[in-house]
Amino acid sequence: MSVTSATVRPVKARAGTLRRFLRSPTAVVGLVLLTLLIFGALFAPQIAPQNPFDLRAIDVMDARLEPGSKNLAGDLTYWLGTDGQGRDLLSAILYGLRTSLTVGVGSAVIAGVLGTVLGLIAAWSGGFLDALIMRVVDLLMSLPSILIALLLLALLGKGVGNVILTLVLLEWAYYARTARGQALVEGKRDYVEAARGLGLPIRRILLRHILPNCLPPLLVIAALQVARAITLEATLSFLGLGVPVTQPSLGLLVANGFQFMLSGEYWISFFPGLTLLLAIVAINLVADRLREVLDPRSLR
Amino acid sequence: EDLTIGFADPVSSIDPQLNNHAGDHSVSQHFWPTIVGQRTEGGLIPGLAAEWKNTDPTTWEFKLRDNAVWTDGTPVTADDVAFSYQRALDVPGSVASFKSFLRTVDKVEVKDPHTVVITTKAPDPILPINLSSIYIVSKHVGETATTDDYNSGKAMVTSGPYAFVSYTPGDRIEMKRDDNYWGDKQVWDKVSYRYIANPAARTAALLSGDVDVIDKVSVSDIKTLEDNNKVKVWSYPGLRVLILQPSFNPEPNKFITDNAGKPLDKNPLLDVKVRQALNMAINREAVVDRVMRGGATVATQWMPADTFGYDPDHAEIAFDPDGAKKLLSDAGYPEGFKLTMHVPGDRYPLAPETAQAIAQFWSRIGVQTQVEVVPFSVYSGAANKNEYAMSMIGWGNGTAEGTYAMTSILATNDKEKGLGASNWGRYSNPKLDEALAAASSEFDDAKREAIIKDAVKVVMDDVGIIPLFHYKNIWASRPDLKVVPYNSDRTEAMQVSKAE
Amino acid sequence: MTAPLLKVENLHTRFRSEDGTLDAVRDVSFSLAPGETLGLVGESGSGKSVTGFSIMGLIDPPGEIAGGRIMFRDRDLTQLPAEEMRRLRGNRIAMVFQDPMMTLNPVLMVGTQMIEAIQAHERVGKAAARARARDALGAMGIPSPEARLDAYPHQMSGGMRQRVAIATALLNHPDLIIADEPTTALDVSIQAQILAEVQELTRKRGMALIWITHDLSVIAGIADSIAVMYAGRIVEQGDVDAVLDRTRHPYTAGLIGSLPGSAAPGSMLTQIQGTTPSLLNPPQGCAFHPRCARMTPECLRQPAPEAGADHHMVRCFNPLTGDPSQPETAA
Amino acid sequence: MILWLIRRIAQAVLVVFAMSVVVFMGMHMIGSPADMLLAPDATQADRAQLIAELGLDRPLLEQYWRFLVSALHGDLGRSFVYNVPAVTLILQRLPATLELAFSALFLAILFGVPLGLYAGLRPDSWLGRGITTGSILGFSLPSFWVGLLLIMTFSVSLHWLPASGRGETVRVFGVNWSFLTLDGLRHMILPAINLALFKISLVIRLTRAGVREVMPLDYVRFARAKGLRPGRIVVMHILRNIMIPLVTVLGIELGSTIAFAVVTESIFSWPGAGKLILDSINALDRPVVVAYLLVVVTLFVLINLVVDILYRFLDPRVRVEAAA
Amino acid sequence: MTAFDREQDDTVALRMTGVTRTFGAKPGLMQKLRLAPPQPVVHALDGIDLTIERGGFVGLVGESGSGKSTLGRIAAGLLRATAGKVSVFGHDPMAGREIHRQVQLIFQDPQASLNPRIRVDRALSEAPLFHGLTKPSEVDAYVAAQMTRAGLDPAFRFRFPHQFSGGQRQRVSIARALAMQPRFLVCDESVASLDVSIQAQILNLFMSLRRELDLTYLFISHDLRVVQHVADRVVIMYLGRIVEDAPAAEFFANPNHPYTIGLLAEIPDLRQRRKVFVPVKGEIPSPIAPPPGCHYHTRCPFAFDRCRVERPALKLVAPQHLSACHLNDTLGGNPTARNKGA
Ligand SMILES: Nc1ncnc2c1ncn2[C@@H]1O[C@H](COP(=O)(O)OP(=O)(O)OP(=O)(O)O)[C@@H](O)[C@H]1O
Ligand SMILES: Nc1ncnc2c1ncn2[C@@H]1O[C@H](COP(=O)(O)OP(=O)(O)OP(=O)(O)O)[C@@H](O)[C@H]1O
Ligand SMILES: [Mg+2]
Ligand SMILES: [Mg+2]
Repeated sequence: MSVTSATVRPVKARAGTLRRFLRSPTAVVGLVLLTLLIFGALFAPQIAPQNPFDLRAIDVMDARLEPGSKNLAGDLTYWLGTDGQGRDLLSAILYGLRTSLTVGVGSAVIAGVLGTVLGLIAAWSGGFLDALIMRVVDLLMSLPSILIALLLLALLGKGVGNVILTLVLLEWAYYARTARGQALVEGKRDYVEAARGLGLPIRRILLRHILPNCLPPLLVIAALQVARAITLEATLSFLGLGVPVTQPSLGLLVANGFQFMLSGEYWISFFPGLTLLLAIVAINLVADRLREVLDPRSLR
Repeated sequence: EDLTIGFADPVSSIDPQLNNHAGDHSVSQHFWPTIVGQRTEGGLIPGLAAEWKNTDPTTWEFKLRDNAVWTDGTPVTADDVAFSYQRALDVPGSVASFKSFLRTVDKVEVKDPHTVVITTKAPDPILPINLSSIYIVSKHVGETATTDDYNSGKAMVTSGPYAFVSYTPGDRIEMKRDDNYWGDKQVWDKVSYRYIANPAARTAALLSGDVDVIDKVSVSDIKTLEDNNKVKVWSYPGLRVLILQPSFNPEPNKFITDNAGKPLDKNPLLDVKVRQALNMAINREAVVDRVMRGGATVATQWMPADTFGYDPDHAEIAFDPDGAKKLLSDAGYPEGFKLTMHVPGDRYPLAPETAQAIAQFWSRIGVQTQVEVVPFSVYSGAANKNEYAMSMIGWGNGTAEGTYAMTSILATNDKEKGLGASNWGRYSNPKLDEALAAASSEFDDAKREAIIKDAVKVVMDDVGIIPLFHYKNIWASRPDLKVVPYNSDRTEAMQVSKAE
Repeated sequence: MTAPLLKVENLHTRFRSEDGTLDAVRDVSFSLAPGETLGLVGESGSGKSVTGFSIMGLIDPPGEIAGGRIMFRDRDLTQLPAEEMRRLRGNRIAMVFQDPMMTLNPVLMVGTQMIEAIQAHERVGKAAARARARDALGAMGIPSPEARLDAYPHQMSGGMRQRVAIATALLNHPDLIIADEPTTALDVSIQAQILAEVQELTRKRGMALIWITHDLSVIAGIADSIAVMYAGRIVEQGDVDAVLDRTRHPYTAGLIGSLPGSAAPGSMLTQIQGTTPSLLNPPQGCAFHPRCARMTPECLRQPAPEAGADHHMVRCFNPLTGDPSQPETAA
Repeated sequence: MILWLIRRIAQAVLVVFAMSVVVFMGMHMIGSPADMLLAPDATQADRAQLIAELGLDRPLLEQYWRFLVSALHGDLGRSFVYNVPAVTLILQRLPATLELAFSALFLAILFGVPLGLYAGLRPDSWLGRGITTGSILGFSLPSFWVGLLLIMTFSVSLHWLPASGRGETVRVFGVNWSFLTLDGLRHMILPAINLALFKISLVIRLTRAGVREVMPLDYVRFARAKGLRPGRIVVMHILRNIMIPLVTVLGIELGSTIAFAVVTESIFSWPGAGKLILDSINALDRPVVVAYLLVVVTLFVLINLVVDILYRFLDPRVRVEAAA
Repeated sequence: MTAFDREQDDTVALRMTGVTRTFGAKPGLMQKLRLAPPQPVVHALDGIDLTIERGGFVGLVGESGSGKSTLGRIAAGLLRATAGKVSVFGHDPMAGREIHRQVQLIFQDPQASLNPRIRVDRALSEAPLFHGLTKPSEVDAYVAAQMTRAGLDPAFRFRFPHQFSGGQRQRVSIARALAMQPRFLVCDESVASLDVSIQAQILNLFMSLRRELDLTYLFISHDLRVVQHVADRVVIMYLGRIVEDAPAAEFFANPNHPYTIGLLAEIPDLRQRRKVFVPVKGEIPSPIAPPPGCHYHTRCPFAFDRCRVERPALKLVAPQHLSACHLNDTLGGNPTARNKGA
């Protein structure tokens, strides 16, 4: 029996996911940007000149200083200016990024896990449980999300945790629906039948064979939902709910600076807005490319 | 010529007796007469009643003018007045009723078509001031009209400077000059009264020429507008004061803890030294300048200067952080403590920002202060139950005299008598309660003012409240217009004239 | 011999991608007379379809025709403006694809799709076009053609859809039809039916036919000549009898040898070792040399086409003798 | 079809029911509207009286039961704040919101589909890339921020368009419409664009993805092989097939557009239902909130119905399955 | 040998008696209330009797939709028969892990039947580990052995399916099946998607494995040439029924059923040049509403009245040669004879 080794398809034609990812210049820009932003957020306490959440550190006398101004004592330069409270905007942005990313990633991860599990349960069980889960999903998806968020937050009160909870409650349905749909599609594929033919138990097929194939679209949704969650949080903050004013997220910084837009103190909302924009664009760029390289069709 | 006004306060209805809301008042002023008028400058002025007098401490007689007519041509009579005061008491669906203005009234009698006699339960020197807030509607239309009929325009048979044209809820009210109006003839042929809630949107609307006048100009925009020669800013001292109310609740409060976060077993705010320390730690000038950007004046008591009951002896509260620290340690808190201050996010302009600035000042003397901004819907319930350690209230001294605030926010909370309704911190000082009782029945203005001034001293020495600043009333307009304040912070077409 | 209808000269079609440039078709030349049937044979990925699409002018970026000429009558299709090419397409040259399930638009009625094919090239009224479409369906042996016009593709079986596709391609009586494995997915009985109909058209109307397949035995029956492609190049070309009976290229011989019908039942089939090379980095020289039993050092260079007797061309340094009496195979 | 309709309606009723329970509970837990509504100088007696008048002194279950009974009689209660039947209030404001939402949707299709088509057909041209990248921006910008920028640019600086409000309206069928007057249209442009921005991006991306998916399919190639004109290929073969996912998503999005109008309406002082509902939530005006959600959910069901019908129309495969 | 092995009927690999399988949605409420027409039912299999001896290599041929895959999946225990009895080595193929292991199915499309996210080593080791056919400590060697046996270089064990060519992928799926140490392989169009040259490699592999491992094959194909080459018995299906069943040599020498004869006539043959193709008349009927009587009568050139009403039984027409055609009962007899001259 011959062993066909000499003529395997060269690996180069199908380079690894990362290699393929890196081939798109815009995606690389997005990735670099995102890395920088995540780095900035993670190490905010180390990098930031000021702890903007510490009221003793900020001085209302320094309020609304232009970018590049020095503080009263002259020992600190506000590179991006200060906000209406005298907060160093650079620090506020770094910390705000932390909050925003926490909200975005936190809600996406929790909702993703919850939704995926429920979606798989629905696909796998069928019948009543399926119908029940899917009706709840329909219900959630047919509600005006932002209004529900407003109600929920009015009820729960402000706070990062509550915002995440609210977003999770609103978002899990998307994952559940996608996961279920995807699981049903994947479930019909030959490889699932092949796995059955190998006598593997259903649960194992579900978790080890079907689930991994459902993940790429879910990952892409998750990446987009991170962006969505960040914007939603910003909007909620703008509408007066969201995170506490003393620990502003990017969205809240923008919303707070909103009142200064007409007064010429553009930087108060411009820089946070720009960071927000960059973060979301970066996430979207990365997600877009992920969508391309994780597309199952590129594997099949 | 036409005028378009962009105003900030929501209007719940154009039924003038439904709700005692600021926006509703502003609108009603155009259409409906009051028996006595009130002006920011100069106190009471004749309204429907050209003159009035007390025949005895509990009896008032109002003489109505005879040239007042409704838009349908029928004259305005004493019957209308009596009907209106009755309707104001029991108009269905009212949630913020006008009742409190009539609290002391015992009965309203029609002596003749142009004379109304009002008897009060107890002597009430400020009855005319209260009556200046109640609008007179016509009896013959009003008897059968519902709120919906006013909103639809069916019952809008008016007798004010302007006559009704149309009302689009949530959007605008259109009106035209009423040429049969008995008072001063108005400049504007037509007035469009547009609701623009968002301050930035109001400014933008003015700048883009959508509207001619806006009210409640956002303080952050003042400077831009002042620098812009296409608009003019009209800023006047106002009657609304922003106050902190410390909680006098003796129970441990989860919002006051030691620095480790354990609730203190005794409320430090009960100690006057602590209150003084907190009061002195605030740099009010800085707040007014940096946060309010000149859109406010420093408050050292609940009434602004030059109002009835203002005590010039208390014109200053020293900013003295070191003194404050000392007082704190005298009181037994050398390391300070932790405090959470609550503030509604959607009620008083720049209240959250102000609270954060205060928190900075307090944190620097060792009282680590957290600010929690909550929606008013949540805030009002909790504040009312005295759940917060430090709450904030914006009080509009609409009557321009001192007892109004004393009744509601300083008097010992007493459900029976209806006192201290907004005394969220449950401050209680017998001396103040006595002063209030005395002032309420004192007809001699000079004596009454003296009583109130004494009360100011009592409260401020005791730091029963921590006043912060008085909001200014700010309008902005096209450069060729002139806006003068008229009746506190109300916004009316009557205030706007052409600049010479 | 009549003047060629189609003459492809040194066609070179390539695709650029993130992974590099892929020469799907290189140096392909052949010609086709009216009424002639050419069988284009080769393994998957050898460039058969790309050759067909190149003639149709359906190579999209990132693909491009990088060289060569495609003379149709006396016009070079590679130089034709887009609009003129469009007017030829579906009109003078038509093509049918492999997958019957996918060639028809699922949301449009069959009739609509046929009528538009007529109206794209001729000013015909709807009713007249419809009548023509109906007749074309009938000619393909589809029962109750009138009713079928109002059916959607998903309401038809695969065989029927493929016949609709062929009928559509034939609507404007093209001079040349390129059939890209149109029967691979179909059962033998339907395959025979389609072959019968196509055959009749070439006979009666003098339509030229390029039949693309990977199965030599299918075209043995209908082709006049055969071109065998390997890795983008034609390696052997000639009259059907010449190629099949006097096979010269080892690859062609391998293909013939691996057909189950050619060996005794139960015996091991002669097989070509290895797999088709990637066109992204094809083997140096003759692309077949890694799998070829007759490989010599020479094969690391590209062999030139060598025309033998009666235009029997082969591209090989060590061709078989072409003597049918001594079957030689690659294994 | 009838069964399907019945099921749909039953589901909707269930949704509304669940919704009303949640909102009832939620609003009750947030606080008492009395605290919100009362004048600051109101006494405890006033408060008690108001609470009794609003029926808030009763147990929650009883309140809900009363609501349910009168809701079944078509009465959803009166607004606490405006003292007007909640439904009337909403029906007064909703047309303005719907008008805005539909304009936004219209803009989304008007700009999104052609741009998406272009980006899908020419993915490698610089314009195509630009459109694709630009659409990310549309996703990323918080709408309140864009709204203000629009006002600053087009109203404040350029004086081209009004900054706020609804402008002149014309009353047709008892409803005020802006799009019938020039002034009304001028007022509508900025808010509609603001609201549409996200949708435009969405439509661009959907269209682009759809084109990219459909383009290499055999039936498009076959259409080209037939020699069809490019325009016909795009319209009949590409667009027709993309419409299916597009309609589905836009159907869902119309709902979220109505909801997100809250933000746009508050920036542009657009007198629609979004602003009303925001105020009502803040004021704990429960009848309005409940009625609004009810109306919106009903609207959703209607939209879904239309989408399903369109879907049947667009995709014969579904049509036949349903018939079978 | 386990106890299980000893118990079983060791001479018969597959036995199907009267196996029927229908597909169709369960009737919904509307159908129950008779408000809507009943859901169409597909008769994928209709009374199948089939026995495969141990060590046999049976080629199953039929047109698309004739029920070949359905039969294969029932044999492999992936699908339950609606009616009838199925046994594999004397057991119900749906009952239990052990029997599952012994029958393995190899699909048409190796690309689709391999999980794109699972590397070869896991694909080959997961199930054997689960079934205890190897130990975690020996799994490497086990995987290597399976790959070598299927003609793959064990060095490729860490690759994903998409990194292989089509032929190699099919080898992977064969190796995966072999790793289960099966005794019975069901190959469903296992070479149909492959190029002829690769197809030859895989067919050779099947044939050598059969010898090495003493395997039984049910080889499903629509290509008679392939079947002719590898199978020693041919079974022809038409619309859910078996119409002819004979040893390969006999089958190709003396085909009996008119359908079979038609099929054989259409087999493309390298030797036939410039052939004149004759269109077969008639459409393939739908399995939703198969014609009564003999399913083939709508296309059969010899159909007569009886064919339209009575289902022909599968009868012996020669030793080991079964055919279901009424012509065998008529005086004129076997249509093969008539056709021989043509
Ligand atoms: N649009 C495309 N983009 C990139 N490469 C392509 C494209 N179309 C074809 N190719 C490549 O060109 C080569 C030849 O492909 P072609 O479709 O002509 O093969 P084929 O001989 O028709 O094969 P099959 O028998 O599988 O249809 C293949 O390697 C294929 O990957
Ligand atoms: N899961 C299923 N649901 C409904 N119908 C089915 C199902 N599986 C198969 N069928 C139907 O059963 C009939 C037989 O199908 P089967 O797949 O066994 O045919 P086949 O002979 O394998 O055909 P092919 O050669 O196309 O693979 C077909 O009409 C098919 O449509
Ligand atoms: Mg091809
Ligand atoms: Mg099959």
